[in-house]
Amino acid sequence: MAVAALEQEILSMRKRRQLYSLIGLLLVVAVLVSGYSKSNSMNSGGFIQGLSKFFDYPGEIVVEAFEAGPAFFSLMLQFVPAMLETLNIAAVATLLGGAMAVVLAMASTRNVDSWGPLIPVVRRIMDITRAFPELIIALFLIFVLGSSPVPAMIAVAFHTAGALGKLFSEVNENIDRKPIEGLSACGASWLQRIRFAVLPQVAPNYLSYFLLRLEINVRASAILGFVGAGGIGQELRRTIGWGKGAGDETAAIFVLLFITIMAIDQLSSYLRGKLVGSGRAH
Amino acid sequence: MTVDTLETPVTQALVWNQVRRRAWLTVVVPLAIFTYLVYTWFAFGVPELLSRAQPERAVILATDSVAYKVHVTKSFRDNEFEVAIEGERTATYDNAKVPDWVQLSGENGVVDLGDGYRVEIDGRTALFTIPGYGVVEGTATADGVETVLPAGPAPDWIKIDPRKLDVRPTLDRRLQVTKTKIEVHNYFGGWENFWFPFRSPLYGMSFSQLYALALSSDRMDPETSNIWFIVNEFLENPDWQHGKVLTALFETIMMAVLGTLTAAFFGLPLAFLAARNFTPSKLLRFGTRRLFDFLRGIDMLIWSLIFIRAFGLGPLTGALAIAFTDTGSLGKLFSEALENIDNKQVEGVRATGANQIQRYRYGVIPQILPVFVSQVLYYLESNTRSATVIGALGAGGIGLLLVETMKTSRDWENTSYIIILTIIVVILMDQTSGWLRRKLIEGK
Amino acid sequence: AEITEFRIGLLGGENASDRLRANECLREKTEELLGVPTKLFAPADYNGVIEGLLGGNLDMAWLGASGYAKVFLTDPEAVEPVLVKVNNDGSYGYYSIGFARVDSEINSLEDMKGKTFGFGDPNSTSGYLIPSIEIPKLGYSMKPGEYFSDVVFTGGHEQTIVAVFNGDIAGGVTWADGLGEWEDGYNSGALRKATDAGLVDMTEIKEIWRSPVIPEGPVVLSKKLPDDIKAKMTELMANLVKEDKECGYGVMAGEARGFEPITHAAYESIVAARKAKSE
Amino acid sequence: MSFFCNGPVALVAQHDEHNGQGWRVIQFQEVTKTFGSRTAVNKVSFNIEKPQMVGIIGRSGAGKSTLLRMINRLTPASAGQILFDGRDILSLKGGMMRRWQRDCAMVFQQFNLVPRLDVVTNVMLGRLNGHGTLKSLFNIFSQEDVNSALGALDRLGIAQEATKRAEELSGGQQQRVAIARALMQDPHMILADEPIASLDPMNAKIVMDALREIHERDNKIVICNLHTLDTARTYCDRVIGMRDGFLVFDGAPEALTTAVAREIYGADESFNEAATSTAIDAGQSGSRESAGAMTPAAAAV
Amino acid sequence: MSFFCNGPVALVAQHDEHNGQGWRVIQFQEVTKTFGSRTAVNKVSFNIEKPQMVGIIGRSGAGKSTLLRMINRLTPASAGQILFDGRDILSLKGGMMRRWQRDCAMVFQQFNLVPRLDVVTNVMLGRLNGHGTLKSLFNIFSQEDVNSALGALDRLGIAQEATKRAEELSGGQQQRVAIARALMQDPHMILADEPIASLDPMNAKIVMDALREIHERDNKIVICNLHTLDTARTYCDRVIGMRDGFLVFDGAPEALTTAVAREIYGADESFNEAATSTAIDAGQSGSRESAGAMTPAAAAV
Ligand SMILES: Nc1ncnc2c1ncn2[C@@H]1O[C@H](COP(=O)(O)OP(=O)(O)OP(=O)(O)O)[C@@H](O)[C@H]1O
Ligand SMILES: Nc1ncnc2c1ncn2[C@@H]1O[C@H](COP(=O)(O)OP(=O)(O)OP(=O)(O)O)[C@@H](O)[C@H]1O
Ligand SMILES: [Mg+2]
Ligand SMILES: [Mg+2]
Ligand SMILES: O=P([O-])([O-])[O-]
Repeated sequence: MAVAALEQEILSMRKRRQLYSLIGLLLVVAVLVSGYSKSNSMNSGGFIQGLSKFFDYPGEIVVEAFEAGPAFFSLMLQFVPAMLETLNIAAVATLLGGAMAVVLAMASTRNVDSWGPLIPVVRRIMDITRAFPELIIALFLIFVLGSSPVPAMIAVAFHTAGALGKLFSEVNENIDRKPIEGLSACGASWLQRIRFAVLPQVAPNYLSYFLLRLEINVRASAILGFVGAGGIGQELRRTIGWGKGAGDETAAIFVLLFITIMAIDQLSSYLRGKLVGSGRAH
Repeated sequence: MTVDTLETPVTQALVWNQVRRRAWLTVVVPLAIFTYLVYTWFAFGVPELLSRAQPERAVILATDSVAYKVHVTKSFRDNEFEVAIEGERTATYDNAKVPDWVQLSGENGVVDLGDGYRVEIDGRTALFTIPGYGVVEGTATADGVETVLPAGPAPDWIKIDPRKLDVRPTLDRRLQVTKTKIEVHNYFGGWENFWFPFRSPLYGMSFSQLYALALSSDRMDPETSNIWFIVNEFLENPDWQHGKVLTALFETIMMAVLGTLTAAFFGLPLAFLAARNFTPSKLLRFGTRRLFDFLRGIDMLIWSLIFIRAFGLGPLTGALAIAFTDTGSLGKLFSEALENIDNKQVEGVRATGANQIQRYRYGVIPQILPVFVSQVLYYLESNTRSATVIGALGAGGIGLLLVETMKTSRDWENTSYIIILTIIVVILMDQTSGWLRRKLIEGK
Repeated sequence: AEITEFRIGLLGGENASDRLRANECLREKTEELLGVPTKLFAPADYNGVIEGLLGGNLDMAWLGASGYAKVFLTDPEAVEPVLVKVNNDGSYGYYSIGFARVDSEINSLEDMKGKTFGFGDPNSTSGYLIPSIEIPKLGYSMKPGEYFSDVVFTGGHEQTIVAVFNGDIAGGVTWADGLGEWEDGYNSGALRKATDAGLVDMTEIKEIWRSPVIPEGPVVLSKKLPDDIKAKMTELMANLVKEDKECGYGVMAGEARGFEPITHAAYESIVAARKAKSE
Repeated sequence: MSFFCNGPVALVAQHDEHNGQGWRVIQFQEVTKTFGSRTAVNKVSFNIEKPQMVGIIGRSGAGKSTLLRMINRLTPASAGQILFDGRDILSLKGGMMRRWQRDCAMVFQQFNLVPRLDVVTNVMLGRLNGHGTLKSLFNIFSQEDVNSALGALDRLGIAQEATKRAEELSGGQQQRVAIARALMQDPHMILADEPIASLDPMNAKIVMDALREIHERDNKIVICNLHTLDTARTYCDRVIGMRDGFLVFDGAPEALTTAVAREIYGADESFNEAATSTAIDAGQSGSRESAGAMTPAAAAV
Repeated sequence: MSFFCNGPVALVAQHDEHNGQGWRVIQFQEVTKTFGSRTAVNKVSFNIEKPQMVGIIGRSGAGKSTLLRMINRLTPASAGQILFDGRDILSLKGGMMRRWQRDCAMVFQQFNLVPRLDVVTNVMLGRLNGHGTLKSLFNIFSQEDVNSALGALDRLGIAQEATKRAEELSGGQQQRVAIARALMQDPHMILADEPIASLDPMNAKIVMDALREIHERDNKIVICNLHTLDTARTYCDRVIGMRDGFLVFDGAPEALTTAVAREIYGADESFNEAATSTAIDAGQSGSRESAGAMTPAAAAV
């Protein structure tokens, strides 16, 4: 029997694998150690010295917020319109980007019978749209369209299309083809198969990615405010920039932003639970 | 056809209602979304924005990013001519060696813009010959500009103002006259001076020449070998600053790699604390989850702004900001993955009499490893992008370079250069992480 | 006390790599003088340098007046002002300039009623602090919706200029030395830079307001530095133009007579103004 | 063994159109399917001339599924023809092909329902082929569709489950939903690919009874891949045996002796149906003394 | 029916230690498991006094899996005792309990392998109990472990697949890997929870043969949940029937008549094993004329 030979093969394979794992581990450690020491020396401050000052700035904000007392809540209220604007930017961008992403995903997955020649083309398109940081597009559009929420929205939507498109197509990759076959066998057309065999399967995952993206996009939209796209980010830039004296406002914005993200997060897991959870009877 | 059982009987009407309600929902949800979009269309003032949009800026920007212009300037302050690429001090031609489409003789000069377009500068007067239209004459006076046009209505590519004359008959030819100077712009395609600075001895050499030079033992600079000399000249190019750009790019990648790895390193153990099936204590779980929310909820950028006070400026700040935020994101993802593991495998290992740690090692880790690796790699790619953003607004790196070239609108080709590099790096990171993912998860 | 390195912060507003290049000579001189490694840091906005100084992560910087006030107000023990830039004509000041589009038929603040007004960076003296104090003195409230329909921050001098030029906002403020011709964007300042970059056409905008003269910001040193280092650096900076004209041009972003000593007293009024704003 | 042919069986004379009862003939002519170098179905020819219930048996990989999938056009054939009513259904394209798919309903081993949709919608999906795309995209079905779907479900005894999600049902119920969907298509024939392989004995019986009932009442062809011989024997009018892609047996269920079965399954003498799931003779497993499968004896506690 | 008891069966006199051949007795004493208000296993008592191959049958939900899982301590019992060698294994804790788990290897319906690990590692996992934590953390196994794992795989005829990932194997192969893992534990007994329910007939036979062979050669107890009666009849020395948590039958396979089976499965007269997968009497399905399951007849092509 060739078992003896097999044994040798297995032993050497295991050794090799252990060696690879060791090398991989050492590599990661090396990257971490050298990277941190390099960036520590490139920074104007150091990590060790910095730790003692870690709470200086947060402390400053907290103290001011505390001193503001009950007025803090009215400060928060005062920023609600800006927060809503940011939310709107994020929501519209996610909706538009998400819709694009669905189209892109359906056109680029073999598993849902996308048209073959189109697949690599659409995939490259997604790679490129995904690679563009929102900031670049936003700055460019602000240059052309002027300061307003719209450039931020387009920028975020553009990026979202690529990012979600990729995730969606990965979801498509993993669906059960049986229902598709079932519908093919009934003589359903491609669109009908997508609608009834693919969408119901992917909807919970799509929705959960969508909501996850919404959360990311709220933050992205807030940040684009820093470069002139309006919303809460613009306010935040002002208050952070002003520093002492505006710490209570900064804190109010942080809290508002945090609450919003939390709310979206909770909503997202609630909706996901509702969509995926109830189907788990067996 | 009602079938009677103890449960509420399913009747035709009931089913029909349910089907109709579902159909109604499928119609109403898209409609609601559409209505919302229409609302925001007006709330954001899109129509007004579109009316104010300046598409020509996009055109300028697009052409400028693939073209460069040479300024021929006559300044009346010192009555001197200056020929410079993009009007930059570092790329000024020696007045004895100006390009052959410029002829200078003391006070006067002739600029041949090709296809019959010509500008003659005579003292304080510029004569612009435009084929098919005639000659536009602009004279700088003590308090403005005097313009003489051919008869007939002025075309819209001529802007006449008592203080300034601006003539741009084609996109790539332009004359401006003010009381202080006469300036002619001649546009050319490509990225001028990309490889070597204007004054470098290597300027204008072809690749084969460079190759030969690199191998030759005649040293351009007695101090270093030719190879190094060439590399150095390239990196030190003052217009394109390749060296600075590459360093910045490296900083950005370093931020992303360090931040992501650190986040993964802390996120994984914390995830166990947040997973229902691993941590029975509700309080601990709740605490860990809220910690994740907190870390994630405050954006990376804000973390980096907060960290500047403690750690100063530089990539460390960026890396820590990424690490903080993504400990939250990855921790949350991992804990979800942990909650979704297939218990069969754990049970199989458990039934052999394995202890807790062994069960984790063989029943749990192999299951979440793919999620772990793929999420970490995914975040690595996404953080490369984020690092440009937080860099732009705080931590440095390629993002800072980008925003500053963009903000000062100095040269769109520099901006495009940085954008292209950034995108190439992000795509490379994306492909590498995809490759690694496939290799680590499917391969072996 | 000994130091192991010396860190210089460069204020935002210009291309980072240009700033680094222009200050490279200063870095070399410092390294030579102090005998320790010297690094330059060029963050994106005013706040980066300010935070660096506050955290003790920068040793020297050249601040704007309002920026200095912020550092002082946050932590009076962080830095001390030592020098100020003096122009060729002996003055050390510049102006905040309000401007609007020619075709908007706005000729003064009087015509801005019900229109949008734009500031630049909140830490800018000319782009925010001074106009936000001086303009209300003339009777035009700076509260959004009271006199102006809205008051926004564009983020920086360039953005203000572009926003006004594009018509996104009706008017805004930026800085200039007020010398030379309007058509050139004056001799120096943000308008000049924007003109040189081809961002705006000065003939399409016009000046509608000008502030009283604003003092140049100080060169500051961290108070934690040993006295001998402070003395050495002050001397180096003070003699920069004399000893190396080219380097001085780069560090001071143009021609100037040089740096001259100054103390905190010169900025009392700005500090007070900023403090009043914070309340 | 004379009744085995290792190549294609001889072609039966072709009938021209319908037979007496308005029935159409379906003819397989050297139908072949190759996957790369592997021939899954090898020149299979046979006819079905009256509404029979046909069972196809054969070991795993024999080509049973592939054959059925070729009929429904889920898998393209490599060579050969399948004539229905004289028309080659393998050359149909686009809408015509989908029309044909509607006409030969398929029932799968894994049911292939859409698990997250409710039962009645799943059944109504059988009508998609007749619907406009836009209408179906918005999930709009007519009341008539709902009624016939409920009718089909009722016929299979699961109308009560109509509003549940398909995934909430047991395997047997799901398979009945799949059959209801097939009925909804109002097909000429029903193809069932191991319809009971994932079911427990009780449910398997219910499902097979349902298929038989449809065959008998509606007079439809039912072609059924089976992996248990006795099921084929019990329910089918005709059994086709496949081995390595070839049709190796075609005859009445009575002709399916143990020896024949061994031949079809390519098993040697030690192969014992009884040991697993079929029932021909008393099982003698390895060294065991007596399994007594056939001889009920008194049980003692 | 005298041989049915709807409560616990009477306790058999307890043997003190090993029996003649050094064999140890295993005793179930009123073993009970409740999930909330549902009693999955209800006061089950029986003894195994010699290395038997025991089959447990009963319909879905009867409590078969729960019983097995209690033995292996995967599910904690609610009441009762299981004595092995006189020691109550239900009260073992920590290392002792894990030691016991190693001694009674478990084989699952879904194999419960670690799909992403290679086959040989999966098998070696059976040795985890003997290993130091640190060593196993770094996936370090000795050459001897590799050797015995290969031996076990070879015995089950799948040594060739040793380097593949478990997920790449077919169901039957995976189940054999699971059995090899069980062998690797060198257990006193093997518990198999529907080991062939996800397998096709051929693979099912291979797996059952392997279990039988282990039982016979190594003289180990094998307790096997089964859902097909004839498998139990063919392979087991003793069959235990469960219904609704109660032990309702315990006897030789010969005692398992159709009537008994009906009683265990709670099925009425219309329940017909032959139609699906077992083999007691000739199946008469609904309206069909004759299935001829028991009467092999000449086949015609
Ligand atoms: N898509 C495919 N690609 C490659 N080979 C295939 C494919 N589908 C089937 N085959 C091969 O064709 C042969 C016949 O497969 P088929 O599924 O028709 O067998 P079967 O009789 O239905 O077996 P089972 O009982 O396992 O379902 C097998 O050898 C199989 O490996
Ligand atoms: N973890 C659990 N929680 C609650 N109820 C359970 C649990 N596990 C089993 N049960 C219930 O206990 C009863 C017995 O289940 P068990 O799995 O032992 O049955 P079984 O005979 O193995 O059935 P099957 O053939 O379906 O595997 C069932 O009613 C089941 O619903
Ligand atoms: Mg098949
Ligand atoms: Mg079970
Ligand atoms: O502080 P400023 O230099 O922007 O006036």
